[in-house]
Amino acid sequence: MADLPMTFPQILIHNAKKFPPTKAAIREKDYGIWQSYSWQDYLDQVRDFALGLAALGFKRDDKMAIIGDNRPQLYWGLAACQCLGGVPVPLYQDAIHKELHYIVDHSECRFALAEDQEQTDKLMHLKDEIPRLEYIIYDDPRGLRNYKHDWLIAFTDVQEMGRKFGKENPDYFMDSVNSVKPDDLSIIAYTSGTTGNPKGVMLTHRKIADCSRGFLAWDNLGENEEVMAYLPMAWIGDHIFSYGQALCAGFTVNCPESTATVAHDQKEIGPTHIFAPPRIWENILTQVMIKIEDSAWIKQKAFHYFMKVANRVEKRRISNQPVPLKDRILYQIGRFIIYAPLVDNLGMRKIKVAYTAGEAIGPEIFEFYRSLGINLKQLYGMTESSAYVSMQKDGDIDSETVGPPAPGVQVKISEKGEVLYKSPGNFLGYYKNPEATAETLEDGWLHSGDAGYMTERGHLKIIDRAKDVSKLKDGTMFAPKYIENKLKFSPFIKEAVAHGMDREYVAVFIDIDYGAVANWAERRHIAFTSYTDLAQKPQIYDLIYDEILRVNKSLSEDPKLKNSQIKRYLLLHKELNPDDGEITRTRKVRRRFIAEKYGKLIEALYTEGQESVHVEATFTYEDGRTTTMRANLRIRDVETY
Amino acid sequence: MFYRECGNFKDSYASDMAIFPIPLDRWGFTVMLFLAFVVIPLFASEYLITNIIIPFYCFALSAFGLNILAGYAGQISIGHAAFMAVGAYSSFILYGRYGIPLIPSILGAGVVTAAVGTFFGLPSLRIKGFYLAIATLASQFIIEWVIVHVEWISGGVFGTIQAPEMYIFGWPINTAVRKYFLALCMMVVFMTFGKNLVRGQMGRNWMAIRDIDYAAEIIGVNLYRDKLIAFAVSTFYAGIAGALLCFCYVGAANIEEFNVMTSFALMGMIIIGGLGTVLGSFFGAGFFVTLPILINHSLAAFMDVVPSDILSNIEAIIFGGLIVLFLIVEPYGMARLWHTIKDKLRLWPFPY
Amino acid sequence: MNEKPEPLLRAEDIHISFGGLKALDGVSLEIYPGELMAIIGPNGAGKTTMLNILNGFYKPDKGRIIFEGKERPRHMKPNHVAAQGIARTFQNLALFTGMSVLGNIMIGRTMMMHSNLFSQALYWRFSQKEEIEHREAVEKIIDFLQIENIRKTPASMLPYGLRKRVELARALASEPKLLLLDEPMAGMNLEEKEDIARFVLDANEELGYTIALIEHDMGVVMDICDRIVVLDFGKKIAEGTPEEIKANPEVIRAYLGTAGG
Amino acid sequence: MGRKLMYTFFALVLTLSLVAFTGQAQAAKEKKKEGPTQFVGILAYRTGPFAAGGSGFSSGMEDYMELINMEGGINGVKYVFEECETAYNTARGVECYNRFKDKMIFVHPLSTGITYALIPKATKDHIVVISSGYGRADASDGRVFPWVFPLPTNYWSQNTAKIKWIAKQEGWDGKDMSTIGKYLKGLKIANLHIDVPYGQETKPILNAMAKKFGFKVRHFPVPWPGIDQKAQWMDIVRRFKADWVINRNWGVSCTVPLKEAARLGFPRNRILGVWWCGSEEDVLPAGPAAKGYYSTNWHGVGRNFPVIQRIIDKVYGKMKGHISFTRVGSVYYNRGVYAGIINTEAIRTAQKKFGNRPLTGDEFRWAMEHLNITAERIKELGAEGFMQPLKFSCADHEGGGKVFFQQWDGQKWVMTGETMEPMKDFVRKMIEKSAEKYAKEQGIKIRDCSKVD
Amino acid sequence: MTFFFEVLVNGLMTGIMYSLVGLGFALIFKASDVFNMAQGAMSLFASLALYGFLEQYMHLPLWLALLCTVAVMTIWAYAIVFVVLKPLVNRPPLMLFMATFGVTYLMEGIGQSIYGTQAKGLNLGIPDNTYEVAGIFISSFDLFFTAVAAVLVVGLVWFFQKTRNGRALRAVSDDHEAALCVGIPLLKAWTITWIVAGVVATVAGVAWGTRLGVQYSLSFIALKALPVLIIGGIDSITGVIIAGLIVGAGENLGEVFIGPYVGGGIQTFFPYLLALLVLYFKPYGLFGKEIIERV
Repeated sequence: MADLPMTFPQILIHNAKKFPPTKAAIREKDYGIWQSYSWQDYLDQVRDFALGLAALGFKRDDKMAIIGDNRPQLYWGLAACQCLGGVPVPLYQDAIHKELHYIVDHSECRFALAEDQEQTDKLMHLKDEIPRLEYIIYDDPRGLRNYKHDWLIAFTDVQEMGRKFGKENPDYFMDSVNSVKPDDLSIIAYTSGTTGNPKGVMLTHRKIADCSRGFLAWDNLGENEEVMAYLPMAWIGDHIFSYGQALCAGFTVNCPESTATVAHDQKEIGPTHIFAPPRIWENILTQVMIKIEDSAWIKQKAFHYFMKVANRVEKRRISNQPVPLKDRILYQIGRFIIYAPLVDNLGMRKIKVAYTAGEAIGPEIFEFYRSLGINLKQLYGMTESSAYVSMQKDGDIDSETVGPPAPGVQVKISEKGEVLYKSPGNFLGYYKNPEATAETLEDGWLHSGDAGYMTERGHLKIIDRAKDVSKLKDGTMFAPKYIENKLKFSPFIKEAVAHGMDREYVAVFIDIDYGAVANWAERRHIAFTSYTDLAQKPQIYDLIYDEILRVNKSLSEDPKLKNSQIKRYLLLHKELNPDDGEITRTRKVRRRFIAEKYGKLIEALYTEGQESVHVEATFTYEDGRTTTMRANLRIRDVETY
Repeated sequence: MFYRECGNFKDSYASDMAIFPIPLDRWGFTVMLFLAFVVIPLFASEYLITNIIIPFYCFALSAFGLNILAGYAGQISIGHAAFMAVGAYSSFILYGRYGIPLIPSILGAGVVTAAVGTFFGLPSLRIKGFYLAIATLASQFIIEWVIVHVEWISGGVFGTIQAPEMYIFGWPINTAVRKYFLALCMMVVFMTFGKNLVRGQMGRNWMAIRDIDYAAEIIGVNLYRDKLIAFAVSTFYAGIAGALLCFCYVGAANIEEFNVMTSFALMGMIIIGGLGTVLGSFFGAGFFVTLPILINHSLAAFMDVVPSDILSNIEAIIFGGLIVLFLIVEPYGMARLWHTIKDKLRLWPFPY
Repeated sequence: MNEKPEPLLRAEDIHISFGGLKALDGVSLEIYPGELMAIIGPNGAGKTTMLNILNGFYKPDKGRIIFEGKERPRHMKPNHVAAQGIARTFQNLALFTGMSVLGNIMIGRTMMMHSNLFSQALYWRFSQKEEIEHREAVEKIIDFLQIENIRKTPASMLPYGLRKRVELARALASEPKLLLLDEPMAGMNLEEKEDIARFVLDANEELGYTIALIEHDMGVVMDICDRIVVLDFGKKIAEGTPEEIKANPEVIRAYLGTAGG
Repeated sequence: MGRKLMYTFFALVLTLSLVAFTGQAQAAKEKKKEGPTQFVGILAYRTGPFAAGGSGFSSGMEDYMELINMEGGINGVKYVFEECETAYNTARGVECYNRFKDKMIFVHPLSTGITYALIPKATKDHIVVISSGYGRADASDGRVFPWVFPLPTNYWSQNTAKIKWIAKQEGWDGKDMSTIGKYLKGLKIANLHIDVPYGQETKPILNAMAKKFGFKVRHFPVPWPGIDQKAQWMDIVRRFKADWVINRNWGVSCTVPLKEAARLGFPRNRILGVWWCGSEEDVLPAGPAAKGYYSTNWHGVGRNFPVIQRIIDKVYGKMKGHISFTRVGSVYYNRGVYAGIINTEAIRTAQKKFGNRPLTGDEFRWAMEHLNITAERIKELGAEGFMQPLKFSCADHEGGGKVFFQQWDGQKWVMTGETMEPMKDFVRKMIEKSAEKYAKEQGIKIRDCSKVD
Repeated sequence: MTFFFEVLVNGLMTGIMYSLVGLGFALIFKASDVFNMAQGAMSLFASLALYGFLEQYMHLPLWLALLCTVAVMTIWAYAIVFVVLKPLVNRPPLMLFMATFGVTYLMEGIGQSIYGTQAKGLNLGIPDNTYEVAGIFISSFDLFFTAVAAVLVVGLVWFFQKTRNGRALRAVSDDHEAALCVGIPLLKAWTITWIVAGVVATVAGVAWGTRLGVQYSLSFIALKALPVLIIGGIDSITGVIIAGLIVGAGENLGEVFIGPYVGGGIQTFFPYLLALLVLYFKPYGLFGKEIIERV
């Protein structure tokens, strides 16, 4: 590894030399086709933009906020920023004003790169409030013609300036690239966390590169991979995957046309490598289930039958048991009739390796994909560790664990049961937040905040957030995440929040999957007007009831969890929304916040005999407007086994 | 179900606009070509080649010609068989009487037919729909009459010209397989040309005229020119097909071959096959050329049981019944049915 | 108002009647380069008839049309008018339902495509190159109107609102000097109206097209247009900026007196 | 969707069963082989506008073959025959021919169009084309058309016989050709013909004769299918004021003239039909209007012939007939029987030379050229009065049969008993000229008949 | 000159016979937008059935045979509407046209299977005498059918104007959707139309059948009616009658006075030339409903 370039600017230059112009570095679906750029194009674009930035006065260690959907230009901007020794600060594109304000202000950004008018507008609001923000650069000029400001510049104009600047200062670019050192900051990734303000995780070139290479080596990934870049650039997963790994391996990153067309674009590209949080996998599964329910009777039968076969086979394969001949034959038939076409339709036919990361995934969901023949594996990591802690190895899969520690990672479990680790990707600290850094990083050991243990196979098993794992009043272990994930296997349940800490029994909030349930309701001619209305239909309660019953049954089979069966539930009147702070941008439930906000509901769940509860809710629209609605939520009891 | 489209992406407009953008279709097409160029000549019986496949190719070509006119440009013509006759006679005259080489003769026949067709297309500039359709019958009857009455064309009172021996560069086209290759090559070449036309600007203009003619004109489509071009191209195909049919199959140009019933059958081919599709021309031709023969073959088994008179009528009943049945199953033609099945397979196991 | 440049199109004293009914009675109007003007009026005021005359679909009984300083010959066919650079959309949708959206928009470029029949049949080289060139141009329009995801959908399967948008795309594809829009927002919900209004405005301001539109929705017209011509019973009753029109008593009377819109 | 699915399923089943039947049919055909057999492929048309003719002819021929088989075959060789429906369509006819061509040695194309199409093919495939009473007139020239036999007389010959017959009706003695012109001179003959090549075929011979004998002929084309002939008839009767009308039509257009003539008061006994306009089907629909109408023929009508009686006894006695019994003895039926006799006699002739076994096309052709059906033989066959003696040669493929004349008495066809010898020399010259022209066009080497055995 | 008038008068009377066939087309087209290719086959089948009832299988009196024939045609009408057309409701007219093409095969096949292929004489005892009026010969047969056609037209007009069913049919033909809105069942309307068309076909079949004999060629009379249709306007009953007269007179005059100069036999296409001439000035026929394009 020593002779390999360790800073991303150098890796980029290296790639541009190494790979022929016919090999695509990055593609973007635009104007109906996949516009491809070679590594040389990549470098040229980056250089022009970097020089343009330099012309605008971008200095070493300057920060640049980057916000928008995955566009090549944004990746180029990120790289250009690094080339000048600056630090990119990617932001969640759906972040609301308050969050953006905090991060941009906190990270002291002088520059910002926005994708389009929407993002530019957000940044322009900030500019009034944060004078430090000097320039806003936008990629897509549509709708921006009336904005006439010196500090608002088009991406291509910056590049034009860069070309001019480059002519005048021919050595400037290489000089600044060479001045970037592996241990310089390469990115500040803000994690929203489930509590408090976002914290800026400082990572260096070396860390990102090491971890990226570690991943590549683990799965033997090479330059011929195709990946889809559609996850938020602010998420460390995307950064490692679409930027770190892509540059280190030289494989191709594909940017979809728009968020609406991801599934279609993915099918076209046929990625060989996927990295996605569980919610993506859940969503896809939900879509599959909806479509199957809409399909002809005979197809439904076939699907369910063969999925059962596949599940059986996969269970045996995971546990390394021989598969009976009959099942093997059935599996092959199923592969022809169902699995292969299904996988192809999902755009996953060419997948070599797929990861679910960022959250625990429900074992049923996990097994669903694996049983289709997709090599889905679990990965455990955090922004603070450059996502690099542990992951499953081919042939050594366990649906309940996240695999053995990755090479170069040490893991230990604290007395309190918290997972601590030392990873080459461990961060330098939180930006401008030494207290938090000190809390998390102790002697090089990173406190993950997750409760877990090592299994006999040497796999790390994560139970839940350490602070969330608790006991019911009767002393039964209560791991809300575990129950919620089980619930989320249902296509009708989008989110669930389980309660039970120090209570007599477990009760849950259910956030229904509006699309799936609406579809289900329409097929049964159930009229409804809105999410709230739909959620309170008795038929929907029945529908969810069955799903909970299923979970209860499965829980009852585990003696340790038998008592944590769900006793009561209610369907929420609104979807849990990161804009309202109920979940994070990566869709982690912010338990404490919910407990505060919906305390009344929780109390109702634990008040015997109470069958409904009145709520008043404030909705926040995209543009920040709010409106209040009132509703009576039903509460239902569930049988337990 | 069989389609594997994952990873089939287009990074240039050229590949996006290819005739077969889906890999499996490309494969299927290659297999069909292999069948047509290798398997059939090697393994099919002479009977099959001469009686079913050659006429099938010729009628497919002719049906495609009519499809250009009726299916793409929306100008229904039910006098199309007459144009095949023009092609047949003119190719025989060019080749047999004037000694022009075979291929140029056939092409020349196409050009002659196109000229005649354009002339008969003139009413389309004013008349539309069924009125035009019926008016095109005029071309059928006038051409028939001219061929029968002008001895220079029909070669005397017999009204029939025998096919001369065929040579291409001195190489005799005298066996079934050689004739087959002549028909096949012409068919493939012109089908390709035709497909290119209908997917290009001309095809779009035609479809625009078919869908809403005034809007097309307002957008800048030259209605008159493009309608006449449709007639010219369409009848060009009819001419080529007529020439091939007579050269490679019937062996004589005979006006009775191309009577109004053949015209109706051609119309039937494109409707049953699928209007405005290339594939439909093949399906339709297959339906109308092979099905009666197939039924006839099948019924031969009952000759001892059922009186022959009734048997022959049963053939008509089955054929008519199948037409109705196919229309009920898929009014937009077999090509649409094929596409529906294909789409289902592409999305399998999903419904959409 | 005083320093108006030479009008792009001038219609002078247009008369037309259908079976004794005077649809237009001596209407004159000008369209200036780069402007976004609207023709409004109650139902049956002769707005669509005016448009039909402007793009050559109807021949006026009397009157002249001068486009780019040249008088239009009386019997000019609509396709020749289109070739001069006048494109339009239709009140009652006139999409080619047998084609995909892409095909529909490509049709808009028919006048710019010159490869002959033979090279089209061969496709290879020249014709393919031409197709690709125009496809690129069309893709820009598709991007502009944000209809990427329906590119290959058959036009017959589109909902109403999108059809209107595709029609606009088709008209834009011909890169007209003058774009006539016949009630581009008719029958749409508020959101769709806003979308279309934005596109029309963008086409005018960003792409620089000269646009004349007919619209029922006074609100939208007042918001986006530079200049308004009001027709009533085949006569021009007012002309001016939105503010002037709003204050014009004739207009108020016409609107209150009839449709009340 | 459900309904559609059902229909699709139904269509599939139907198509599949069709395919399955095809297989069965093939299998069934294989089974029939017992003893030496002679295969006969029949191009029939039992549907379409001319179904009456086609069904009668094919059935007559099949019944005769059935009779031969019942009587032990031709020296032990039995007929095996199969039918193929052409619907009077040339392309389908060619298909039928190709279906049978590997097995059969002769073919009755039964349509002028199909005959034209088959001549070059059959020549190449060595299959004899017997176009009895139709097809190319100039094919009588065996030097140019070795494989075609338009027996017993072609259209041109037939027309010369017609003119002779007309002359006879006008008072000519029917023997002395030198005086015939006197009776024909100034006569107005209308040639009412269907306007397709078949109908046009006799225009040259009529023109030639008109020139030679001094009568006036005008051709009145009737457009296909000829259901409306008012205009022609008003022209014939009112303007042209014809003395005689030759009815050279086909199918429904044979019938209409009788009605029109009746309407305009034109005597039916001055209309003389071609033999394809001389069947019961042509006159019955005209009802009483047809009474008195003459037509030509080349064989007897009715059942009063031993050969027909034998068929009735043996074939219909065993319920093996191929057509409804009422039609036995009708014109088209007898025409089929006639064809059957010719086929059988030719096979017998060949067997004498080549042995009692199934024949090849070449052998059959040799037999045709050496076929000599004498009056004695006709008597042996039980066909006295049914047919005329025929003798073929290398050059003469016509056989030289005389033309019969028959008249419709309102109920049935009555043989007038007159027979007319065609003007052989006159026709022969034209035939040779036409055939030689054809040979030149097609690059056919003309056979030298003096060198053929 | 007498000759001219004779040709003209006879032509006009032929024209009436064409109108008879054309009427069936027009009726069906008007009510269901179907261009019924099977009209000729319907006439054939009707005449075959009539012959069957009269002579071949039964020996019914004429009135009863006619009644039975109409009953048979009614069965056909039901079969066609419910088996063929119902699944094809709201399909493009071309598909329906093709379906009737299939029906043609069915009818011909079934008809000839039952009644045989040979031509049959149909004698209804209609006198076929010729009368001379001012030097013009007129057949009583033609006169009879001229009268029948006239009665039929009057009957149809009465049916459409005065009866409830007839008015419903007119509503359907004017606007399918509107008719559905006011509660006129489309299928019922279609069935009635097809029955009426069957009756018209029967009359045409009898008229032509007695002239030509009952045989396959009867189905060709449909071809003769086509130019009549487009001259008159496909959906106009008046148009069909008048156009029939024009075509009848035109083709006969053409054949007699122009034919000899060009070689004759121009009857087949002469009406089409007439049609083209008419359509040049009136693209929707003389009385056809013009389709106005709204932009």
